[in-house]
Amino acid sequence: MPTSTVFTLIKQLLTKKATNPFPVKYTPGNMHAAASLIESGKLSINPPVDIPPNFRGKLSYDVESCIGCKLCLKVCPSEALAFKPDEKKVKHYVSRCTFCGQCVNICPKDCFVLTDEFLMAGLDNYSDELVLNP
Amino acid sequence: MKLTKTFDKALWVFHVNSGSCNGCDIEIVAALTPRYDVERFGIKLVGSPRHADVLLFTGPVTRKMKDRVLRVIEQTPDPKVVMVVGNCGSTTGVFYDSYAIDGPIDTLLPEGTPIVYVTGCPTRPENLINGVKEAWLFLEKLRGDDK
Amino acid sequence: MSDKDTTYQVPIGPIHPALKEPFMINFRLDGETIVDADPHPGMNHRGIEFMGMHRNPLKVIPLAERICGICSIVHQHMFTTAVEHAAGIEPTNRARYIRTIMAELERIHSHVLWAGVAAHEIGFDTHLHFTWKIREKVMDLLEFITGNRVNYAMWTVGGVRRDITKDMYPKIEDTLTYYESLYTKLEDIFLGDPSIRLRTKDIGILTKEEALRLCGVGPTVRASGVKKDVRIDQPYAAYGDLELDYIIPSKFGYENTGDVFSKTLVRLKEVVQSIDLIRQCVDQMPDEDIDSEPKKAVLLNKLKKADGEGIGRLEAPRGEAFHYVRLKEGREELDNWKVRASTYNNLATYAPMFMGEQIADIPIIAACIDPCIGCMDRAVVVDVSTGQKTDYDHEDLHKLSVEKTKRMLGGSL
Amino acid sequence: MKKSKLPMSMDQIESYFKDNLKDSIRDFKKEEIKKGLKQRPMKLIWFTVDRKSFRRAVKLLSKIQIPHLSVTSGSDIGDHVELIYHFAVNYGYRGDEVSVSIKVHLPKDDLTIPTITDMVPGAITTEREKQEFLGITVKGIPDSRRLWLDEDFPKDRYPWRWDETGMEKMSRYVHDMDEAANTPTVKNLRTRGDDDE
Amino acid sequence: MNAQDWLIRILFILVIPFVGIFFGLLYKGFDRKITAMMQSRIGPPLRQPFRDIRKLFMKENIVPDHAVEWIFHASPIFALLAPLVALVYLPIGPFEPLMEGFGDLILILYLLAIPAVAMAIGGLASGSPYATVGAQRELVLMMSYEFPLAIAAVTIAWKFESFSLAAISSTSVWSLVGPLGALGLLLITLGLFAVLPGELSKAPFDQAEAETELAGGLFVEYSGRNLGVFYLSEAVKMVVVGALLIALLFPQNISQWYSFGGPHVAGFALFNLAADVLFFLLKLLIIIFLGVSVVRVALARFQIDKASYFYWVPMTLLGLLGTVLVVLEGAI
Repeated sequence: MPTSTVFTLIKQLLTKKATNPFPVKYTPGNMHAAASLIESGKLSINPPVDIPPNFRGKLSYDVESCIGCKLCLKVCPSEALAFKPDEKKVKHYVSRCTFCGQCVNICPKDCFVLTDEFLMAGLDNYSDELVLNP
Repeated sequence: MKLTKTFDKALWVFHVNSGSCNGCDIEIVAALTPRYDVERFGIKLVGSPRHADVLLFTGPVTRKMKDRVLRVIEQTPDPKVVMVVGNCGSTTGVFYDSYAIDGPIDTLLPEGTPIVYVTGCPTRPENLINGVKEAWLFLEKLRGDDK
Repeated sequence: MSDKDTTYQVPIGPIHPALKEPFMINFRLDGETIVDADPHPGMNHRGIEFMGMHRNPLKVIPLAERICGICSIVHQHMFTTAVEHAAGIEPTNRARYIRTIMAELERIHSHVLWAGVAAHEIGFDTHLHFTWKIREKVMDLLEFITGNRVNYAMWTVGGVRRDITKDMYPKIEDTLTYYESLYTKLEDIFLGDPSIRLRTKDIGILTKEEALRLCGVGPTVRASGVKKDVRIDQPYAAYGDLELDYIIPSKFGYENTGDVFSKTLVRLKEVVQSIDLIRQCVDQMPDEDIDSEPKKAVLLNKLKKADGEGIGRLEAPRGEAFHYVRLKEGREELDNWKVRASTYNNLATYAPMFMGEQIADIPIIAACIDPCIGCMDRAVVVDVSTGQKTDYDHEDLHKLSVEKTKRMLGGSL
Repeated sequence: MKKSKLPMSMDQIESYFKDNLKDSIRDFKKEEIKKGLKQRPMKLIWFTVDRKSFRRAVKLLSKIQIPHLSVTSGSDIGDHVELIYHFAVNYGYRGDEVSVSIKVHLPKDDLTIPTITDMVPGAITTEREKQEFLGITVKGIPDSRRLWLDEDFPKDRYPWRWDETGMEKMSRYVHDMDEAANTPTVKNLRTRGDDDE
Repeated sequence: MNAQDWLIRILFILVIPFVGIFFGLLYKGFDRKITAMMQSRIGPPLRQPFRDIRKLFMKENIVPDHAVEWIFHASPIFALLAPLVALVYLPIGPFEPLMEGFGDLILILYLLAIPAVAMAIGGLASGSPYATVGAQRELVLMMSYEFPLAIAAVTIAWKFESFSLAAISSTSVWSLVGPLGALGLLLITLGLFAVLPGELSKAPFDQAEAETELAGGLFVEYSGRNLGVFYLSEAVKMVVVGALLIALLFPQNISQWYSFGGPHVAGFALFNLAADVLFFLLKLLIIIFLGVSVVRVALARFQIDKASYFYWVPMTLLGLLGTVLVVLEGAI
């Protein structure tokens, strides 16, 4: 039997684990109960692994400053942006986005900003949070 | 389909890559490894759809895979939950206009199958865990435990 | 179960735990011994080249990145190089250096990942956990530089989109020393562990002659002693300025046998080489702009007017990757785009490697070329206009359920 | 046929081919792209060869060194299909590798090309691919089964062709219900289980 | 034996399956947790196997169309029943075996072979090519590890001149041998520990259900309740094999070394009994830790021919050498 492996394993058995216990260490008995506890501040969740500065998360869109130049549509690789002709603004589907940030670079008015938000999961891929400027 | 409390605490996962780019797939494997370790929630990757409770789909469905995907869905015993990881599985994402793609996975599922969408391209492993949390919340709602 | 000739067929894939990607190999077995292997690719075809021919180059960059999520740098790098070649745009030298650093960081992540997957294939999950645990460090660095763990969105035609500034150097150096400190352990595990040696030595042998004739690429053929490495042979990006040498087993006192063991050796040694290359790049990095054309609207116009063809060749972690791009004047979209990933060439090397081995060796041999099916299968097409029936209603589903088991016998899961 | 010792320079390769192939070789182009601070060049050679001399060209190339075939790319340009065989020779020598891209033009009414798998066994994958994607018949190919495409795929459709045998329509997935209603090939993503064509 | 004794015995026989299942699952949880910890992970909670079982029992039970249905359903039951019956013949800590006879060691060896055979038959009955290959492997492996196991058992039985486990576990075998014999016994112990992962189908001898090779192998077509029963059978087998090892090699009770009060004081007798039971559980835990968990994480899966070779040649030779040493010492 490979002895060095066994030694490493025994060492790992006793030392601190590499796991980041996000959001909780084990499955809570009832998630709803846990969620309400978290909301009332009685239970704290372990934070996820730190995200770096300039993280490419969910896009935020500033409707006011958009001038409707359609440049972002030219570089969006997945048609996550749709033009609304009557408004002269764009609509953004987060569930279609590739988070490449090319629209951020090309926008002359800096309407788009990549935020830090990445915890997006749910039962509806067209929920209100996932469609910007619907 | 009867759901008990233990169901959400012992989710066995079968992973189907139906034409994804591997990005989400490696993040799924990363979620199993020490940094994220989803086994602490009782989640286990299994080798056969017969053993699975959760079907984890990544990628849009390519034409050649459609038949197999349907077969996997139907081989999985009830009750089951479907998790769609990544944007291309939920809305075809960047592969929106190829005719090699048979659409996102949710169009193939039988009516009433619970689906959890995990948004991201690819998603971080934490978001996957977040997706599992959403699944728990949903399952609790299904059996009326959401007080 | 057995025919008269005592052989029987077992299809592996397309959905199989040994293969994280859809791919199918039909095996003809005699007992536990493989007598024939017939790969059936194409499950992962998404028609990417076709999609690319209907989009403008800037839209194609994120698409090229999503050919494969493990080698996401490879395809965007080669695509942009090919477009630059075709349109006559020069990237700045600083961009070349940053591209090189990124490519080498990805090589580290890819090889460490491969080592873990290989350990998993031979049933050694402990080392899967160990390698993936140490892989997180370079993932953190990549995320720190680019803002995402997997898809980096760093490349653009004419340069890169994010800079590696001086204040990032300590973090890079920190990561490199981390890998250096752990390297002996990694080597000890994968080259020294007797139970791993038992599973990798003399398994899946590819001779030098076969490797050359079948046009294999990357670590797969370097393990057989073939000196083929695009980084050295035909330098791209900043590799012309750097000191590097072919990694073949005989350089380290091993035989160039071309079995799984030497492939592991080559990959591990390349991690050390990458660390060295990144250090060289950081030392020599010129002070320049990172992008020769920061105004993307202008760039799009320029690309529309461009006319010509270009190629990009690159040594991906898995071997040579190749892109051919043709631009036509007045056409915004690409006129032609051909992607060739490493696995495409290495597919042919499966046949000699599988012959005469056991079922138990299928996963490790399948994994030893580091297959990247997403890369290989980029193009598929199925006609919609003929209106073939591909939808299943409930009746069909029921019929499927009746037939499925019959198919299970002859077909696969 | 005489050839110099490895590695051969670009000029040597040029004269080697021009001496041996004479008139059947056209549009010879040499390129050197200088990269990096040290301006190390990347060497490329492009030339077009007649179909009947194509096998001879590959044979000549394999006399230099076992050629590395990167891939064959092909495109439909009007009345003919252009195939480009991207070879590489001089590998194993630092900075000396030359990409030799041999172009062959095939007229649309006779889309055949002889196989080179006897000289370069690794070409089988790419030859099979060209058969199904461009509708070319490779004469003498040892395995002519389809590789990438489904068996159900119509036999007379070739995705990389721009003419009538190419692909006309493709389904596109959008979120907007109105757009989906107006265009037949466009599919809406928002109605589940409604996947009619 | 009077009627009251029989009543108590029947009561115990009814209770012992549940005890066996409970501890089987507990040790399985322990094994998973400790494995995860050795891999630098947190791992599942100890009660995870209980949750898995409850979940599996509520899942849909799919029978493949081409399966032989009654065999498909019967084989998990047999796989579970055999180790449960074996448990009745095994001494548990301070308790004598509930049933005994002259050849119960032989009986147990056969009972331990039944789950493997049942699994193989179930795999063959399910008709999937993966399960077929898995079944072949299981049978090959079974034939391989039975030999070193039998050698060890026979040697120890020879020393006691009895195949009765009650007799064997009444005295420690180590006290019957001198230094040479102790060396022989040590070799036999090593052989038995090597058999442990094979008997329990754990890595590196999990070829029959190798996930990456055969996608679950034998169990590929099993789902729901049937899979759950196999899961239980595996867990109980762990306890049975562990208890057999204890009975053969380490039957000492902790109360032999110290005892509070005398056997006449009822309270202390109860305390000693509890201490013995706990000591037995601890011994089991150590055996599982050394024989299953550590081996599982420190070795790669062998190819089937190499696994077979491992048992047939080095382990058999080791066992025979041990036997020779033990016999030789007896002869001198």
